[in-house]
Amino acid sequence: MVVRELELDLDAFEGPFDLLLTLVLKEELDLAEVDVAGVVLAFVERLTHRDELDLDACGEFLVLVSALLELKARGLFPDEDAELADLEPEEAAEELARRLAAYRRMKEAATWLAERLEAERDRFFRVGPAPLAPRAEPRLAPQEPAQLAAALRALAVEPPPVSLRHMALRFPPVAQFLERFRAILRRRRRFDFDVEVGALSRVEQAVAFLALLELRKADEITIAQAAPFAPIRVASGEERSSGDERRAEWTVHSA
Amino acid sequence: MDRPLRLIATNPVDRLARTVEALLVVASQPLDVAELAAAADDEPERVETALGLLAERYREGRSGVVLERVAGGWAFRAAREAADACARLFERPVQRGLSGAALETLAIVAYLGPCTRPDIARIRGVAADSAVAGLVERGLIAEAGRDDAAGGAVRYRTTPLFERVFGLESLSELPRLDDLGGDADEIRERLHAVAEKRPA
Amino acid sequence: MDRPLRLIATNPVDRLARTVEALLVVASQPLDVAELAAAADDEPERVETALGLLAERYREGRSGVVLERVAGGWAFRAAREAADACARLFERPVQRGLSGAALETLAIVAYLGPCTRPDIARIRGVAADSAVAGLVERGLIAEAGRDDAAGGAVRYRTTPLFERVFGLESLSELPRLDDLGGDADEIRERLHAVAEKRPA
Repeated sequence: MVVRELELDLDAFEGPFDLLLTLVLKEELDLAEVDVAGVVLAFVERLTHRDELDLDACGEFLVLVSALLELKARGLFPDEDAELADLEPEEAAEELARRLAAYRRMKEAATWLAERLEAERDRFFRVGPAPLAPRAEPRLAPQEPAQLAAALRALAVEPPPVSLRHMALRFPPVAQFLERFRAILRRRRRFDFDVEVGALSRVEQAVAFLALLELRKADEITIAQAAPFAPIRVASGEERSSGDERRAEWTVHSA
Repeated sequence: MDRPLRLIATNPVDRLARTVEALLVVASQPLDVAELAAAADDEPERVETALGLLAERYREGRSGVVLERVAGGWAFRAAREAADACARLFERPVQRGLSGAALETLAIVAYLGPCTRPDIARIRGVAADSAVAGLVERGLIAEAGRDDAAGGAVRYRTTPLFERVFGLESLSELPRLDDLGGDADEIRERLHAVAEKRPA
Repeated sequence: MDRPLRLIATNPVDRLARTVEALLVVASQPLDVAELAAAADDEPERVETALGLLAERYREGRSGVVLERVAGGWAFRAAREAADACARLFERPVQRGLSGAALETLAIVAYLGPCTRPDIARIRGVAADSAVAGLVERGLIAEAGRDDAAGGAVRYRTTPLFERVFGLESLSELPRLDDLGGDADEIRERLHAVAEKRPA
């Protein structure tokens, strides 16, 4: 099953998943308009039509859809100063609700403008000057040359650096965990995922899990879990070294 | 009236009204009472009276030219009944068809006041460059200095043309944001519901 | 008449006259009978009749808006009695300063020598079209040939009026910017480097 060929039929978009991603990355499609849950549903539906669980497809899908969600979330919750991660769950829910409501209001405002525009369809006026109006001579009072120097100096002022602190905090690089798991597997043949990441933050755990899927995808490891929520056991798989390029690619996507 | 009666009908306000009419027909944008009074070299109160007379004469249904109060001033426009004819005159009408992205961007600039492309992008979740460029080209928004004076991003504000196209007397006619989509409670409830289902 | 008779008095030529009035008030150039007839979707002869009615209503001495027949067709103009007021309207605004966008654009053209709109946009980080158009209209910058590279975009230089307004004998009298670079090329490089770091 090829995830990128997954056919989607959403309000904002109809076509293969691959095209959706392309349009989103080229900013020709507003991700805010995309129902990501709809994408997930479409994928799950496709999965149920198959007898076997396609782990490769699941891994790829998880990576893509989480990148999509991250992009969308970052767009919807832009206030970089407020660190949701530092908030208690109740506070975080409050903050989320506040921001969602703010965004929704702006969408409502756009709807109001659209309706207004429609209602004013039959209102015509002249934009330029009247055909026989005298020509306006734009006149300017004497100016100081120092203003020009100041304007150019202002353009040469370095902008303050964009803070990436929150991104580092929220999204440690996947590569970090790839290296870490590979190092563990060089020392011993298997390890228990929950034990290895137990002390980490929730976000780090999530990224570690993505790294795990990535290693599985490259056939570097095998993963076993006795039952849902049971410990995840990781063992080194057949030695292959095809993962390097892809790892780099997705680190870029996730950053 | 504090002026002597005249038998010959050259009512001074009538004359002022004709001057105001003339100013309105040559102007390329709405003129406010102060501008009209300065150009007509007359009292603002009398200009208001003249505008009252003209608004009655140039009113919808009575005249093909309509005097309207818009964008902080007064301007002539075409009567609505002539909309089809006007549409035929302009093959590409100026104020038609704004994309969803353009409308959202316009809403943000109109409500938040001068703001930068990064501001807009943060709220909308996508880069605003093409939407902003399109709105600038249509004259609906314009540059309004830079953020933090030096080195910051360029800020944009809506223009009087925006108010004209949307038929607003001023930005204060926009509906209050609080009255729009104010369903924070509903959203909060849904979030709480989701949070409760999540395994700890 | 191919229209059904109506008992209520809506004289069709009156209605057509209102449409013609509306067309004339939105047009930014004179309209001839054929254009008016096409837009009004009516007979040229009837449009002529309507124009006759309107010419009577909008005539010198009776109205501040006067309908005039000119070479290219028909257009509204201001009444002659309002000439002084119109002159005041158009002369009054002696602008005290330039907008931030205009100053930045002017500074770039003045210090870096002839440059194209893409050059200016690259340094400012925003499209320069409206700023450049405004400065050209004011006569502060003018076209100066085309760029050899870059698809032959039009280049702009400052004008003698610019030097007069800024009280300069020549461009060499501009305040020095040694802190930014030794010559125009160095300054340009510095500005490009900064522009790339600015938030989009």
